[in-house]
Amino acid sequence: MAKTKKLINDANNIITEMLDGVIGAHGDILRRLDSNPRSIVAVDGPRDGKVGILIGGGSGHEPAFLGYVGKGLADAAAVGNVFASPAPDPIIEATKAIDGGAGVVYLYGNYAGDVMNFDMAAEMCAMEDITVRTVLVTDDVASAPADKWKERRGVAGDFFVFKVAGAAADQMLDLDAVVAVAEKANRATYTMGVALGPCSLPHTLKPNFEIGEDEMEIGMGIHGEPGVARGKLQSADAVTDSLVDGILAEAKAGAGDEVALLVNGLGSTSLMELYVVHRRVKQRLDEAGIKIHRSFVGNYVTSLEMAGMSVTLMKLDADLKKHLDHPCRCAMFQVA
Amino acid sequence: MAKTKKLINDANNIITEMLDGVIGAHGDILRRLDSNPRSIVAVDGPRDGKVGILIGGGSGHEPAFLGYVGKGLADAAAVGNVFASPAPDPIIEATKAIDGGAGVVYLYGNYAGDVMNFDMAAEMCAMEDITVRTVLVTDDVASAPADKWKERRGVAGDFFVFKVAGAAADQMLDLDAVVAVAEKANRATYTMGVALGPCSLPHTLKPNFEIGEDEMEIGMGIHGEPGVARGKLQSADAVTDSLVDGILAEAKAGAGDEVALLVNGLGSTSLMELYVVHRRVKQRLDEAGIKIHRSFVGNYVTSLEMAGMSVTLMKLDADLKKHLDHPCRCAMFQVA
Amino acid sequence: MTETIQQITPAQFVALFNRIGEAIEAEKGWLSDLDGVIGDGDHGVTMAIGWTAVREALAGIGADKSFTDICNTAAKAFLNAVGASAGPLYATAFMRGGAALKGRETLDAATMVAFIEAAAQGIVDRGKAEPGDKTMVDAWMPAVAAAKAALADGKSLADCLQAAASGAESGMKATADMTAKKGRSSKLGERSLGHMDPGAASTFITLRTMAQGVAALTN
Amino acid sequence: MTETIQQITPAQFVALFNRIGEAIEAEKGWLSDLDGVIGDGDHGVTMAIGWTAVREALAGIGADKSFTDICNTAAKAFLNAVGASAGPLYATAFMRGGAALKGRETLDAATMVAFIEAAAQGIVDRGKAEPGDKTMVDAWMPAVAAAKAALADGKSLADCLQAAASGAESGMKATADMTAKKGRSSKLGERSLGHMDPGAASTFITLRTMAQGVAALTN
Ligand SMILES: Nc1ncnc2c1ncn2[C@@H]1O[C@H](COP(=O)(O)OP(=O)(O)O)[C@@H](O)[C@H]1O
Ligand SMILES: Nc1ncnc2c1ncn2[C@@H]1O[C@H](COP(=O)(O)OP(=O)(O)O)[C@@H](O)[C@H]1O
Ligand SMILES: [Mg+2]
Ligand SMILES: [Mg+2]
Ligand SMILES: [Mg+2]
Ligand SMILES: [Mg+2]
Repeated sequence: MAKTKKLINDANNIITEMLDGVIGAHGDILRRLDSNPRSIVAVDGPRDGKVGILIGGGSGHEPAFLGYVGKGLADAAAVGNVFASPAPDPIIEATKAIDGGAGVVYLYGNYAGDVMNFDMAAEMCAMEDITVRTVLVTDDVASAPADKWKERRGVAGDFFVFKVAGAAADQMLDLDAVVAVAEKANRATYTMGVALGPCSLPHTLKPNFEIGEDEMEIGMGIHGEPGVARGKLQSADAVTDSLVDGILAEAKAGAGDEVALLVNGLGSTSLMELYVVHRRVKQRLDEAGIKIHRSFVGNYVTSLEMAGMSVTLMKLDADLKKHLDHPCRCAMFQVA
Repeated sequence: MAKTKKLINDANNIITEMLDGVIGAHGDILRRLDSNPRSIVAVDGPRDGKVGILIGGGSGHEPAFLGYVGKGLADAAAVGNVFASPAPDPIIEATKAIDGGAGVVYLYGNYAGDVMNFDMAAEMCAMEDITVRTVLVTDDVASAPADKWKERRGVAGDFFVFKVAGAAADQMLDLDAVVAVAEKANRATYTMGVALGPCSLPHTLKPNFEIGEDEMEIGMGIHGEPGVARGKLQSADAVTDSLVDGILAEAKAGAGDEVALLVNGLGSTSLMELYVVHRRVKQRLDEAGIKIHRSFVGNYVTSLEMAGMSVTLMKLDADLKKHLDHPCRCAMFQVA
Repeated sequence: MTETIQQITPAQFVALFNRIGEAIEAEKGWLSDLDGVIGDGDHGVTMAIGWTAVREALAGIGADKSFTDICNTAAKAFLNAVGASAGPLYATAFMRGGAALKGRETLDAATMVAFIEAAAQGIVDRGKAEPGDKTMVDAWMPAVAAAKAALADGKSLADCLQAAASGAESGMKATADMTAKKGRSSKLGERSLGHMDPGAASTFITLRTMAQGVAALTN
Repeated sequence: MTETIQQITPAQFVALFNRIGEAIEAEKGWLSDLDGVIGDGDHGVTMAIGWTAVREALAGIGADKSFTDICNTAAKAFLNAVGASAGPLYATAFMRGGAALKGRETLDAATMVAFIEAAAQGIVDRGKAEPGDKTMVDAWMPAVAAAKAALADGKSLADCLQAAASGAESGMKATADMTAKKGRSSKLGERSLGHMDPGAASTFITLRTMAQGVAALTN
């Protein structure tokens, strides 16, 4: 099979070159630590007395994670190789850089590799008297049954949990309060996705999974991890309905509830398609009497050039709503 | 050959459904005219005495064009079928809706179809005593030689021209001044692109051009129109160098000049790759002593899920810089 | 022996339009493929959308409507449904053709040729393309010339239309040897050589279908 | 007849690490393919990046360094280069294995088995996976058991390593019959059946290469 085409130089340098590009383009918002080039810190944001927000994970999900670093959202991101958790070092250095004496919260999607690396970093930081607390994002409904929600993967819901926690910290809530808000946001956030086509890693240049020319896979993870069911591709409305059904069954949202909605593209699915999906989600929510407080449509948490999308709902209360609406200024996302 | 996969319902309804989605998601920023459902108008923006800014073109380039409608940027977009100019009707209705008595400027990329439809609309509006002026965007260096620049296509440079003209109008400049700024922006804007893979139209579900598994095409248009040269895919740096060479040869930018830079994704090229390209463009500009005033990296003017990207430079003077930095609030783009 | 008719009524004219719509629908894949090579791949899609709109609009048209009304209805429906390049070009062709039929109650060979000539002139006026630019003009011009020659030779309505169709066909084929100078493919320059222009192809289908439609009508 | 050696020096230990690096490089495609089926497709990439870093770090290591130093250098280099799941797991294995070699000047059959056992325990402690969870633990555990049995039978250094490699191989193969419970593929449930775990496969390559490396060393 022919290799996939990518605009890269040496795959071994791709993370460094990407970060050169990011810092070169967004030096007003982001800087790279001298102590570790994989630690990306907000120019404006970290400050004395503020709880630090550290996010991170493997690369290839851009704009996640470093695109969400900036005033009002995360203070730093630790950057891993493609689809691989960052090592403890960049996490540790970033933690030190953003610690304002009020503790640091680690927020990331629940993957074995990330948990091991972030936990190792947290242990090291504890030895240097920095209080670190961790909130794992576990929004992927398809990845484990409801009674085992703690085993679920973190996918596009990362974005909501980061946004809310970042706002809480920016408003100078203390460590316990920020952790509580992040946990509440995570428990209120439900995602279901569908994949239509694979991506390829820069090192291998071959599709990371196989899928029939007329197939889709419901519940596939954002690294191409297999999902819950494979079937023939259906209409946008039928696909959206299965995702919404899966989410609503869990979210127990009903008439009078308010939600935030994210229709997230995995990489190569056009905005045109994402809006067609948004239209159907809104029809369904309208029917159920659920109000959309705010909608986000686009590529928020991607898988390189994977084809597909996910739908995420976050059930809102006044508190979550306030934090969601709080202004932020990041390189790849802004709320004014 | 198997059909390509898309999340759609009936291809005949796709524009309507996309617009349902857009209005459903961004009703705080955009509204659809009762008089023509293909006329999308800013909720906030059009006002008495302000020059109206009307943009538009075929669909499939999202976030262009309707994503750039909002306070501080365009007042309305007329929406065509996929890769097809809007008909005169939605242009006419949008013109009427945004006319504040100070005239309306039509801004769009230079394509035969768009010119015919917008000109027909302009004639009709003139009969209703609305003064309409037109500025065609002609930034695609690869599409005609320098002495025939008026024949060039408009591609990603649309974004810069719209942004600058929208800001000028928002600052209440008069019609002549807005047109002059838009023309200046267009003449200062140069784009070169490369395509790596095709997209498919929702109606045909087959690739709109063929390209070898190891090939790229320099200068290909944003509808898959053939470019100037086809060759083997090269490294990101080599590709970027040919684009930058082509641009700098024309832009005559040198030491001390300031530019705005857009590294634009066509649809399925990852942000990771776009930042690798940005890194190389910046190296080249640094070497040439050219300062980047502001960088934009991402999917600004797309071709559905086409693979590839373009580099756009706008040579800045104080005036263009001011307009570029002017705040705007659109559904898919913001400057705070 | 039955003979093909020498003049057609507005109702038969509407039937001809419907027949063109069917032919375009059947050939839309070919038209998009042609456009995919030298343009943006949508000409078949665009034409099919436009002709569906025309057929829908004409389905509701009153039996009392004139040729001009029919043409204007078709023009409006086509234009609003498609935009694109094809929209203004074909819509202008319909309108100008319709204007040339003003006051007529039936359409004979001479008026049919006048109709085609006016339609072609509309396309030239709208698009400002010159012969040899590799556009639909290169199918319309030889169609008009051939139709006029046939009329001068005293040919029947059906034969005049057949002449127009043959003229369009050779014009269409000749576009393969032209370098594009207007429209999307004009940026292609030399690389457009060897490929037929999609608009010339849809012109040929339109005229061929009219010829076939009239040929099938017998007194 | 030459005999394989019964104990190795720190320099020979470094050479073994280099050899593992080469083997991983050669098998990275296979490892990524395995991971593509039930995980995210990067295990070969990750292992290759990690082992390149290990080889680079060990290239500069002083001749006076101990087994423990070597292991710690490898651990640090591997961990920082890769992160991922493999990083903490293998890095912890190296560190724990290295700690078990503290104070030793040569490495014989008994200490090699102790090294492997400590490394395996490090992986269990770090990842908290249980046997049968379909992870690399399912290769390490039988490797340790087989190596210990070989040692109890009075086998040579090379044979003990060969026993470990064989144990890892059967463990790796057995993962195909397991339902994943830890790591990325755990979300797969039943659908992971029939596919070997990539981490178990890299474990097998590591131990096999060590066995081959020692077998190739003669007095
Ligand atoms: N200026 C023009 N004059 C005449 N015909 C033109 C002109 N520009 C384009 N065309 C015709 O339009 C055809 C393309 O139509 P279509 O694909 O529907 O529109 P678009 O180019 O907007 O995608 C071309 O093949 C050509 O025949
Ligand atoms: N908790 C764990 N304990 C032991 N091994 C694990 C654990 N989690 C994952 N693994 C191993 O890691 C391997 C995957 O490694 P790798 O692909 O490099 O990392 P990632 O899963 O982060 O992409 C799995 O095949 C499995 O053997
Ligand atoms: Mg991974
Ligand atoms: Mg078109
Ligand atoms: Mg076309
Ligand atoms: Mg993996």
